Amino acid sequence: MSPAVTRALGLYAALVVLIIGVGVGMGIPYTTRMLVEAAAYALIALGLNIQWGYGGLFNFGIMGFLMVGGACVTFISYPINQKFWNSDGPMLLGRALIAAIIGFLLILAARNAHRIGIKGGWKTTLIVIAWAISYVVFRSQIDPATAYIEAQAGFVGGLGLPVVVGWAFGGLVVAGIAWVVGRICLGLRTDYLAIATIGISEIIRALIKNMQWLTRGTLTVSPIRWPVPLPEDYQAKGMDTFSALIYARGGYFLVAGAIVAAVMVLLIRAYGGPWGRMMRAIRDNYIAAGSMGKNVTARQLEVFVLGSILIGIGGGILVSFAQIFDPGSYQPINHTFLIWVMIIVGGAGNNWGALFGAVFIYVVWLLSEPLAQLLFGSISDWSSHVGWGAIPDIESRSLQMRVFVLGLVISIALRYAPRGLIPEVAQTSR
Amino acid sequence: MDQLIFFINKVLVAGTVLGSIYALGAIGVTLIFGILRFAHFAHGDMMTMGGFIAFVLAALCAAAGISGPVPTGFIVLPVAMALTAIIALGLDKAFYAPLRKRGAKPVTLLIASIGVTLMIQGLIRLFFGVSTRSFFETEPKKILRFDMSWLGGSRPITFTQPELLMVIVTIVICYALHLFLSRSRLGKAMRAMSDNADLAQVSGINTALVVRVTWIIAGALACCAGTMLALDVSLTPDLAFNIVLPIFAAAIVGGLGQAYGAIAGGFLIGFAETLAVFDWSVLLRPFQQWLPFEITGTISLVPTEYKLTVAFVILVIVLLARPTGIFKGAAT
Amino acid sequence: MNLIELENVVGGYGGAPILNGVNIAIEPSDIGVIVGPNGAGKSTSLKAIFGLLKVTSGTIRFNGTAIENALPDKLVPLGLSFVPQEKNVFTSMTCEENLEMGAFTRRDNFADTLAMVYDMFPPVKEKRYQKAGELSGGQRQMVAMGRALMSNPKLLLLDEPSAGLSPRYVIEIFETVVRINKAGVGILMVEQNARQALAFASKGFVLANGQNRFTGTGAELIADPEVAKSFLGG
Amino acid sequence: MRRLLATAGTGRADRIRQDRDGDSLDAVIDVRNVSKRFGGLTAVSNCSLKVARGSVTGLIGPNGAGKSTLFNIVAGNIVPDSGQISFDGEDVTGLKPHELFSRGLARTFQIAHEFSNMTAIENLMVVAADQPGESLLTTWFRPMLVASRDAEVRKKASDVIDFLKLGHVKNELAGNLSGGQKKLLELGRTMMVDAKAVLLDEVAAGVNRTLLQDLAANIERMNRELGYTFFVIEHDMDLIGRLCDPVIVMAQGEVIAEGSMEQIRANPAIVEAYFGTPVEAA
Repeated sequence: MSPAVTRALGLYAALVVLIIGVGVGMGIPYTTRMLVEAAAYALIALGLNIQWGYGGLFNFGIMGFLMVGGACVTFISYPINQKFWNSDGPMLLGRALIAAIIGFLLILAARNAHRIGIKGGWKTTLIVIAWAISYVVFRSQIDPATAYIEAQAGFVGGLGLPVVVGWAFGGLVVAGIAWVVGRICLGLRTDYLAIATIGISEIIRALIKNMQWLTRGTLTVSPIRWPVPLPEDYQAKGMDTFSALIYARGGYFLVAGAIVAAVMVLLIRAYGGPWGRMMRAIRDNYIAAGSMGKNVTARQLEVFVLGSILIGIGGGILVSFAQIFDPGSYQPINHTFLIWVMIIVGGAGNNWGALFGAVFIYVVWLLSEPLAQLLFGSISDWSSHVGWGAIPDIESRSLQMRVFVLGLVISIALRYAPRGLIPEVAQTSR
Repeated sequence: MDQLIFFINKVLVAGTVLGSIYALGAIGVTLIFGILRFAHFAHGDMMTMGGFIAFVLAALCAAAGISGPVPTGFIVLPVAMALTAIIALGLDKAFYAPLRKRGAKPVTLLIASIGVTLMIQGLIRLFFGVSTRSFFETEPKKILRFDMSWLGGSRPITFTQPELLMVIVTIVICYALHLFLSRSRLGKAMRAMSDNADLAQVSGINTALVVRVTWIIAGALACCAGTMLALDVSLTPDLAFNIVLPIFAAAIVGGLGQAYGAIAGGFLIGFAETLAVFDWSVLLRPFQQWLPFEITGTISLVPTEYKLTVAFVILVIVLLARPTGIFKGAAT
Repeated sequence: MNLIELENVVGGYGGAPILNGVNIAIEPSDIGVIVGPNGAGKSTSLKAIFGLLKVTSGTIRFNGTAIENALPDKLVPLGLSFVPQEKNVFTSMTCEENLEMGAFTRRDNFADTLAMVYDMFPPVKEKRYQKAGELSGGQRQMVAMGRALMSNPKLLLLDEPSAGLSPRYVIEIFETVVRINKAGVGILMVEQNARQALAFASKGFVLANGQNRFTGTGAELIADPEVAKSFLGG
Repeated sequence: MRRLLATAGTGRADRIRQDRDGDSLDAVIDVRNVSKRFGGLTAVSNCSLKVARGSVTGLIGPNGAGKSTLFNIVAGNIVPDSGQISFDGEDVTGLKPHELFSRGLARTFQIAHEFSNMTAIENLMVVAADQPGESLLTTWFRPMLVASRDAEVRKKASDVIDFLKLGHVKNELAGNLSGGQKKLLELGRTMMVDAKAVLLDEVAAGVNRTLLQDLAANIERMNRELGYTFFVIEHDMDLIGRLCDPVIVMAQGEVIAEGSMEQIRANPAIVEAYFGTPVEAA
């Protein structure tokens, strides 16, 4: 076995030992909860690994895609809100949709104005006017519709379909958004793409937070169903709370774990085969790859969309597990940069590296909270013992320790293991 | 006439203040990009750190009983700017210079700046907790009112003293920067290196010195912008993290690497944001009879909660239409 | 004593060496011209002198002191100055600012040198407050050479100064080079217009495949039929 | 799929030779009145030339004559301001490099553009045309088809490796190869597809003497045995003399002469273009 493989196995063994340690220290229910969330983050990390590791595309908008994934699973799996369907809400929304389509066609016509002889400056002004008109028309339809829905039915409610359909739908919608974003922004240089994707993520956050009629925004939506029996269902069958928690969360982990395993198999086969070879060539030298017959822009778009699908599904799994969709709880640190740390520490471009980074960093991220409290508690005791008095509000301060630790981990990783703990190994052909 | 005063208060004053904060932030970003060719994401948090340093110094002054006609925030500003500049130099030496020495690509430096962002945010929250603080806990925020009755206006033009000082400070800094870049030896060397780094080296310019000066200016201006933002709104740990986007938008719109572009970009984005969320119904009411539609409630281009997206929409339009920005900075 | 002396210098950009033992030596008052087919290592030799690439073996001595692999900001104060072939002006800065950048290493008052450069390049004086990027190819070349003269060099290195210029400007640039040399500045120049450059060269070096092929005065090399043929091989 | 060294290949080369001797010169690449300006500088002005099928056509000229610009226009990396380019009879002006590649136009680069983090054999395999394994769906749903095609591509790649005598560095990372080996690898990439024409951009640059003979021998074998058409930019006049007939000379963005190497060397105007025009009475 090559040294790289033995090193990877050693790291994974250490990870298992760490998880067992957490199990002993913090109890099984806590650990199973951690594993489920770690599996969701693993999926998200694999998605980012496809975009950055395979394709060298700088996606800083992970938070936005996560929120869309979460909103979609809420919309699909939440029970049907009869008040909405019985009101004229659907009809109003229909008209708003038609207005949007008309506006879109208007813009499309303006963009092809050069066919009827309108060129250059005139054409751009025509496009701007088309955008303005369609925006005003759409706003004239959507504002009354949303006001009516919020007044009458609170919000659109869900479709009551199975949760797994919600995850898939989330992946699909995110793929659509990623396709549009990719078409616009993929020509940009890496650091411009980073800024553009952050911007898109902020727009998505603002939209979801304020579209009360669809997502109830800051009023949050709960409870959201699980794909597997809930702890309460087991308790109903007479199981004590402790084992009910383990069974329920264990069931959820099996589903999430199965998805991660399936995705790993597909990715390893794809990245190991001709497709992976082509993507590595494009990332290595896109000019040469272009001259060797690879349609670079199409391939980069493919990679961007594929990665976004996994991120969307991961977002859905997280929201379903938490059983609450709260747009306000999404922070760039926890939902964008944390995943970047996972990839950098794990090893960009290597599926096993990304998986390892995701689980390892998530365990560290979760553990840092109790550990920090422990640390601050002892310092505070020591300082009050010495007479300086306890450190004020340890509770919130120790939480912030994690943010500092995260930054420290990135800085150290870039200095001493820039290619990650399980770096991408050149595929020496068998 | 009242409508005009309303417009001045709500758009002219607010836009100028916001524009000056974005401009000072964008200058730092564009200088770092011009010299070191990477987008410095930690710039927002350097501003927040500067704001907190000024806050601590102001608290010390208040404790020592020092006060003056001007809010203490402004008195301690020069010292705070110097301290932040030193910290900026330290950050470069600790986190960015080692990577540059090993020939790291600009993208790696960008990721390193994320690490720095998180560390600064962690430290700020560690030392100052998460609560919101204000410079004006001890001293009142003077409001200046200009009576406009001689022009028939029933309402005065109002703006706060810090806002006035902010605009003055920004003008002074921009002029000082202009003199530095156009007259001084080091300033020209910075422009030269930003224009053509290889030729600068061949001309014998000491590139290490230019890099140090860049960090000093970027750090000082970041502190100034952060303090002013804190004086204008209030001091919270993620104070500047939310305006990283508008600052980058301003730098890119102005043309990356062009200091004058950053100033123009900052004010453009500042005014665009204020105009987008401005309530036009007040202005339109007198012309109600000529208007086809009937004015009910507020009419604003963009609902206030989408204010942040305005900067981004402008950024995307500029990136697609004219990636080199107004002043022909680095292209995509 | 030689102003500059390269002794079987070997070096390159890290891959296979491009210079395979180059020997060049000129006196303080010389105009040295390096010519040869493309890819012969002409420009590489200049860059080797100015510390822009790695010299793996051999020595470079300037006024007797060894300077191989020294960095430009150490060489300019010593009295060396270099005009690259491309991108040799700060396009966003005015002509005067370009010249001032040349004097960055000088602590003394350089007003007299500035005056000297202005009367050597009248068009540059006319457009001193105009951005260098807005000038024509020939005028840009003057700004580039003026910038290099601002550090009062003893030796001026020029990389294909006539490249891309119309014939009229080529003659003008070469006349300027002679004037600069008469003002006491040693010249080491790489040129494509081999015959025209050799016509006024006191020392000529023909390189091929990173090695010396012919050496002599400019006039000797022009007269030698072998030299002209070496450009077309065979 | 054509076996690399099978007789079928040689058959093609003989048939081509008759065309050349025949009257109608069948041009694979036909450039008509192409011009390109960068800012004030005219890099290529109203340039026209033809590359005959089965020939090894050389393109020479002093620095700044516009050779590389013309080359990049033919290869699709630069779009010309005016003029027309047709490839194998089809107008391809303005097409992107990957579209030209799928029509049979391969190219090498002046500075070797190898995929440095991939092994030598992978550098070849990635180039092979119509690989079902490059589509995700086929990779996942029809693994057998992908595996068999990949095996064929690997076989062809190792044949090319042996043809270029690079067997000893087959699994070495391309980034670690020597300058000359990288050049050979780039040449090898063009052999992975049935290219109708191969553009060679300064193939001898940075290659030592002995390896150069090897390179030239390979190009000759590819032309004679496999019928490849070459369009070569080169400064090394010995290599041009040995390989190319005809040779086209460019200066100041225009074609100033065409003919065999002997005719070119005998033409005083061209020697002057290279050595520099004498100073007119100033």
